[in-house]
Amino acid sequence: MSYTVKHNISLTVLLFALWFGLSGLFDVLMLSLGIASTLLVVYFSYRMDTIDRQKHPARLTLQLLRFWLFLSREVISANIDVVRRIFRPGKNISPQLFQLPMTKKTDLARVIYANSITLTPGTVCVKVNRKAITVHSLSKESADDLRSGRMADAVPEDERDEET
Amino acid sequence: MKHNLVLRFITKYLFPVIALFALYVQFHGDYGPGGGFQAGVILSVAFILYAMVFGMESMEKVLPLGLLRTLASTGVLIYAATGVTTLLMGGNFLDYDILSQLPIQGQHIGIMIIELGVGITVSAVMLIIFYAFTDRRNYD
Amino acid sequence: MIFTVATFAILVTISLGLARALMGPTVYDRILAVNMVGTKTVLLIAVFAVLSGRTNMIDIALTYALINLVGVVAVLKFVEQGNFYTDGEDD
Amino acid sequence: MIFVEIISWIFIFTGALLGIAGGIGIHRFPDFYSRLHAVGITDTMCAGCFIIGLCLQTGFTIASLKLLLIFVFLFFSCPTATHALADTAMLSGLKARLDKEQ
Repeated sequence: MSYTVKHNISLTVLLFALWFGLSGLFDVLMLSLGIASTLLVVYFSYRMDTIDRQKHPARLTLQLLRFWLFLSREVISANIDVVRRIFRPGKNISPQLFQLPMTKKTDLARVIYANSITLTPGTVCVKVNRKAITVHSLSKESADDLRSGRMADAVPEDERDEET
Repeated sequence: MKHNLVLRFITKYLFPVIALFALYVQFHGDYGPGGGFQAGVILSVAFILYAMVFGMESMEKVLPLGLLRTLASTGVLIYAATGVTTLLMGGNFLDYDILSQLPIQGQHIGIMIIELGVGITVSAVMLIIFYAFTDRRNYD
Repeated sequence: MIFTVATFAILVTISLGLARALMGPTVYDRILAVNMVGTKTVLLIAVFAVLSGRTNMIDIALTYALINLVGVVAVLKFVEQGNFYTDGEDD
Repeated sequence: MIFVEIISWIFIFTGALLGIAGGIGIHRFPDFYSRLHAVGITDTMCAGCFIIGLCLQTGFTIASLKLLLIFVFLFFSCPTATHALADTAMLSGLKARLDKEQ
């Protein structure tokens, strides 16, 4: 109960901030229309949450910020690697398809993990479930890098998310 | 698509953003590109994404077809009622200047109400068309 | 000047993507190419909006960035199931 | 002021080159699954460089905020689309061409 209330309040605040960023008008009319729109959207999303029984937490932590910095560094280095492979003549890739054990316990951390694997060029997450994650990688080096678990350790996980 | 965990998650985050953006386009028609028709289409796209990922059964619980039919006609009624109101207040049909003391403000209010009606009708009709596409009785 | 270069580069990328969409051996290659063309279109609209000074047009790029995913999901669902009314298997 | 211009030009030029590299990549790689990686370039760093360059051009206004929002949305939706594509292709039984000597 209290979790749902907290979730809806944070969603409302985030959506109103988004409205304000998009509109940038200080009109009384526009602000009240913004509040009405936000409440309408939150109502529909609450209805959907109760119908399909899936709630998704919206939390911004310092950990997530640090993870984004880590991820952007990874993405840049992986980009340079893939661009080099595109322009290297002859046989330039050695594709691999392999499974990694899923070490994350909450769905949110699983999704962040899968999406950051996909976001890094050179590795694409093909399948995710509770036990394992199947990855297609462009080269043996990036596969070994994923196997070392550096990415998995960097993904932030909050055990409280499980109480949904 | 329901088996895909990532898609389900991202849909849950993306739906409020697309819907709010649609409402932003709805109400900022006179400051930038946009207006009732575009906003209605974007809003219905948000619901169509939800329907495709979570299946039609959940979608029909969120927005039943009967409610959509009511909304589609409500939009037209808003449009017509605005016209009749201006007629009753002594102007022509859809003569916005009458709606307020200042003609400019009257036009502002009038266009906003008209666009609201257009947006409601367009999004409801788009969703009705989508429901007709997914109706299994017409196939098989 | 730089905007001409940027627009030209984006158009070259779009034509390469369209060539893949026409050639693509499997249907998934075609969807992949169309997805890429969508991303480049967002960038093209953004570059054009800043170039011409009509920054209101960035809203259109924003719309396209949000809607691109929906198109890909719709085509994928249709390719996978052949219709829109079944949900697909549960996990 | 000219300093900011030059930095923004460098970013846009890098983005343009990366975009063309990704476009060449989807023609050079042999099968569907490796082409996904080439599209990954145009989705991440190419878009990022363009957006940063354009933000420097517009300065600190509401337009640059919207450009950053475009980047954030691409950041969420592009990997999702790629993952959904790969997942569906794998489910439909499309085989990946893998390296022989592992």
